Amino acid sequence: MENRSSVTRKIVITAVLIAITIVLSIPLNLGPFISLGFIAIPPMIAVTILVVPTIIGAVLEGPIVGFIVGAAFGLFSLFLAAQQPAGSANAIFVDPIISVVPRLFIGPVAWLVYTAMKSMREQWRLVGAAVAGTLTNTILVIGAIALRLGVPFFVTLLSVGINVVLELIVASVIVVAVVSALRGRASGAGCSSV
Amino acid sequence: MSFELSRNIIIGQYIPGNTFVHRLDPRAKILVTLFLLFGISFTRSLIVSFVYLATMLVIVWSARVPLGFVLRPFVRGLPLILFFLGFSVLWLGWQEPAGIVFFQWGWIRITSNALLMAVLSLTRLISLLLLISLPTLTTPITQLTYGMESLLTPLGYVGLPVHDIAMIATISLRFVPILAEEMERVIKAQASRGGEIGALSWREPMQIGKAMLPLVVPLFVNAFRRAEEMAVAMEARCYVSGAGRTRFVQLHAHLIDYVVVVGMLCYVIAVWYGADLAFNAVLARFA
Amino acid sequence: MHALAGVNLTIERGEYVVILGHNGSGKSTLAQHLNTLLWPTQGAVWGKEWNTRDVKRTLDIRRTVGMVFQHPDNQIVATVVEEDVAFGPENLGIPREELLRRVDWSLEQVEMQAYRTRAPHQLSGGQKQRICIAGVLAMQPEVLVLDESTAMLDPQGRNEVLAIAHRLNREQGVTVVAVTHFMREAVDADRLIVMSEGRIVMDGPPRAIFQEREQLRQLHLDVPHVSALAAELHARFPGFPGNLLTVGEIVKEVKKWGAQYEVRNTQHEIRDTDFAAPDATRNTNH
Amino acid sequence: MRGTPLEVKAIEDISMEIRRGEIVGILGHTGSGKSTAIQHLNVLLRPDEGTVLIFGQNAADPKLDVRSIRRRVGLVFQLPEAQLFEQYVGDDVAYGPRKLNLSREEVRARVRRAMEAVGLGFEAYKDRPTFSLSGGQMRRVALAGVLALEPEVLVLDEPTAGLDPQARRQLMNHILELRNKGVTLVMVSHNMEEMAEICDWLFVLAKGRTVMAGAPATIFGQPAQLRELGLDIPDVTQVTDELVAADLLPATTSVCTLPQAVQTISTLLQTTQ
Repeated sequence: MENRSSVTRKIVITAVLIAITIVLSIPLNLGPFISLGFIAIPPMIAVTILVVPTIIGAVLEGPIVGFIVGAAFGLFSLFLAAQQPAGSANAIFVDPIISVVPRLFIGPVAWLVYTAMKSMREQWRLVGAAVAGTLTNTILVIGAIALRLGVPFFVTLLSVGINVVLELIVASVIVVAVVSALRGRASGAGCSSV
Repeated sequence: MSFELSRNIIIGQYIPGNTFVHRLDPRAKILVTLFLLFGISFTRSLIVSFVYLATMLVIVWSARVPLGFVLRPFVRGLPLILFFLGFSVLWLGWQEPAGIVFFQWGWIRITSNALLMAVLSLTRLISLLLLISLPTLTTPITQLTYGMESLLTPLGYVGLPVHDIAMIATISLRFVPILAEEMERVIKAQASRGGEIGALSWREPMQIGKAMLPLVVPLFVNAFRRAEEMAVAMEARCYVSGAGRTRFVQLHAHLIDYVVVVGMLCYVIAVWYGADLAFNAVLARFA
Repeated sequence: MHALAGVNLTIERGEYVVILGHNGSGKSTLAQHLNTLLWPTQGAVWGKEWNTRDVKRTLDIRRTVGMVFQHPDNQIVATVVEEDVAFGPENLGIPREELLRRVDWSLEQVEMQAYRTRAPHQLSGGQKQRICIAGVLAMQPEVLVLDESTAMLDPQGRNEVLAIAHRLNREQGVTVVAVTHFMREAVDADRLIVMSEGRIVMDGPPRAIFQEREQLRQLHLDVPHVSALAAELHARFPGFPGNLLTVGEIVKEVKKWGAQYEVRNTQHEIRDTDFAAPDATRNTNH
Repeated sequence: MRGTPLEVKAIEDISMEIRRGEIVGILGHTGSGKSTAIQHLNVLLRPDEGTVLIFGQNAADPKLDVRSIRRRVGLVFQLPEAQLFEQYVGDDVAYGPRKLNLSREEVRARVRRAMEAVGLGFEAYKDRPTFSLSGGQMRRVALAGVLALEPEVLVLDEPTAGLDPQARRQLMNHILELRNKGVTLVMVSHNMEEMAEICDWLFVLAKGRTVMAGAPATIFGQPAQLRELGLDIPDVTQVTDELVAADLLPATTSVCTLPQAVQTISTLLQTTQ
């Protein structure tokens, strides 16, 4: 009975993931939620999940969708850096080498890891993709800052600090929950904890 | 805590105006932006980067965009930028003690080369900031997407799905206000169920993921449901990816647009090769 | 499990058909077969002389049978009203001059010319749904399928959309197939089809079908209040016709009775005895 | 938004009083300020001007314990199924109670009561994956999620929108049962016939103002005014309205439900025979 071109679907899903990326960075200023996708709790916690739509795109729809969403994410953070009120943006990101180029790799890397872990349990594959995608973003952005501003790699890494670990955890939790919800089935316990 | 989110989300921050820059064809703006982006990003000459900064200031002035407004994000980001650049100066000075040494204390060494690098980075950042904010300040975002589609058209002949990319851009812009409203509703609904989203403490960092789930999961689930429906609706309206579509919107380039594009291309090339030469010539004459 | 089984249906040119049924009754599945969004596993669907299985004819069928869905927000593609109306004909490769003409014409048909440069998210639900209809009209279809297009609208929006559908049916000769679960929308239709569990269980003019109250009740469907009122009155006064559909018909019939028996003379009596004054005080029952 | 040119005054002058144990209906077409008004009832919004008193407490008071108010006044948004997020039905319903620091047993008991109140068997549904349910079932889960807070007042925005008649009736029955348990109900709906049938008191809003208030009989006794406000008048009211206009019925006639209409017109027809 099905008669649906998968290309149209892919186009719309890509568009929606880009829209989510944008919505996640609309300034909210509700307590620690600087925006829905960026939590900052003084003195030292700052966690962003803007990579999540890119990772989910790559996992569900493949590397090309992941690449496009990542590219749009990069372009958006490029423009956001020059705009105000820019919630989570940072003026350093007006340099496309820092803001756009690293983001192109998130989707493909996440997809590669997800595909490579084929034999493992679905949940671990998702965690793997989330970790790989998030790390790709962090490492490449820090690398680009080193390249463009001459800041040594470890200094930036130190300034990002514990947040890298937090971001990995948060991204994994959200990717697993969202993908299971989208597939209409639950992952994990198999029953509620009530 | 109360919730008053912006209902009219505006992407890009177009300031209507009627200057020469505003009136330019979006394609011309995109091309010029790309030329300048290339020039500013890849120069390693301090002189050239100053020339570009001056160029950008002239363009911003001619677009009647208040400079203070454009520079505000930079001012806010300045502490971090200075922090980074400070480190980079120390690092360079320690690594390669070239140039004149201005100051030395133990291993801390500030050299002229390192300082020049820092100044170059700073100028480049300011120029890029001005450059990146200009198109969105002087052009409605939809015009930019039409411009992008039109410019990419030639790449369609080598297999790039130009129409699909344009479609993605349009639909994502269409979805932003819808999803923003949905986000607002979800936040309020969870608040009425006792979820207080302001109640996170830095002592429990592991709670962050859990606190985000009630807000983020519905956003994705609803967005995907909408996506599935829109895909069906598009096919019902005869959308076939890659098929020959006509376009309702048409852009009209004028002579002036061509002149600007060609002129700026020549300018970038000239600056690239000429600025240092000219500077040295002037220097030689005064020396 | 089959979503549809044993459905045999011919829709004539120029008809206004309402398909009624519960969620899961197969009514939307049936509608989506009409323009090849779905294909039958057995049997065939024909649009004009085209079998919907014939892939070469897919676009011909889809431009002939235009569909409007439930959520307007999920069908409007462009960020400007007029560009969205142009989306269908753009896909068909219509030359630009013709495109402009069609956009003007379609917006005029749904009375939305004044909003042509607006962004869709600034419009009301009813207005958005009218834009969706305009988007379909711009492909110049012969059939308009409204797949629960009024379900999410407020009464005002619903009336706007229905008025346009009826006008297109009447003035432009567009065949309308409206899928809905609002019984009231069936009142003005030429033909009413009731579906249950993937089958057509009733098919005929609304007046006849609303008579079958017992069968409708078994299907858990509501009879519109006007029809129910007529039937109730018919049960008490056998002379009162039980097959009335509209407010106007009932009023006319009651007036006829009134005129017959010179009601004016007895009016005083009615006022004093039979009508309790509305209970205007609060909390009397708690 | 405040102080910007985009600022819109959604509410001009609304005054209403909701009494314990009543079913209160709020009518008005889209943009009349209904949804904004009900968000004041559990302090999701606070008034810039005027006063909102909730259980006698002033909503503008910055020291107000907002969470306790939200616990006592449950607000169910339009299409609430769009707000589910947990993988299992039981966990989603338990989200609210868990925020209240209750014991495990108490959470469990509340989840059970809430699910059963909307006709979802606790054992049968608690371990179902949330996103595999049908739309109607998901709506009931969402309603249970608010009921699990055991609110004294339940505010519902278009609870039956988009449902088919059968599901609509089922859900309405579950909601009306709550009233017997002493819950005060505030309902926003476009369905005039439904509102006329179940409500004790109605408020009609237009352009951010309360323009009418009264028992359903009073409100539907003024069909001309309702029509002017662009509201959908029940068909049976239209019938009697036209009969009043034709001098067949007295001007004080007020009909808004089917049984009332049958009664009134039967009497009329009887007297003519």
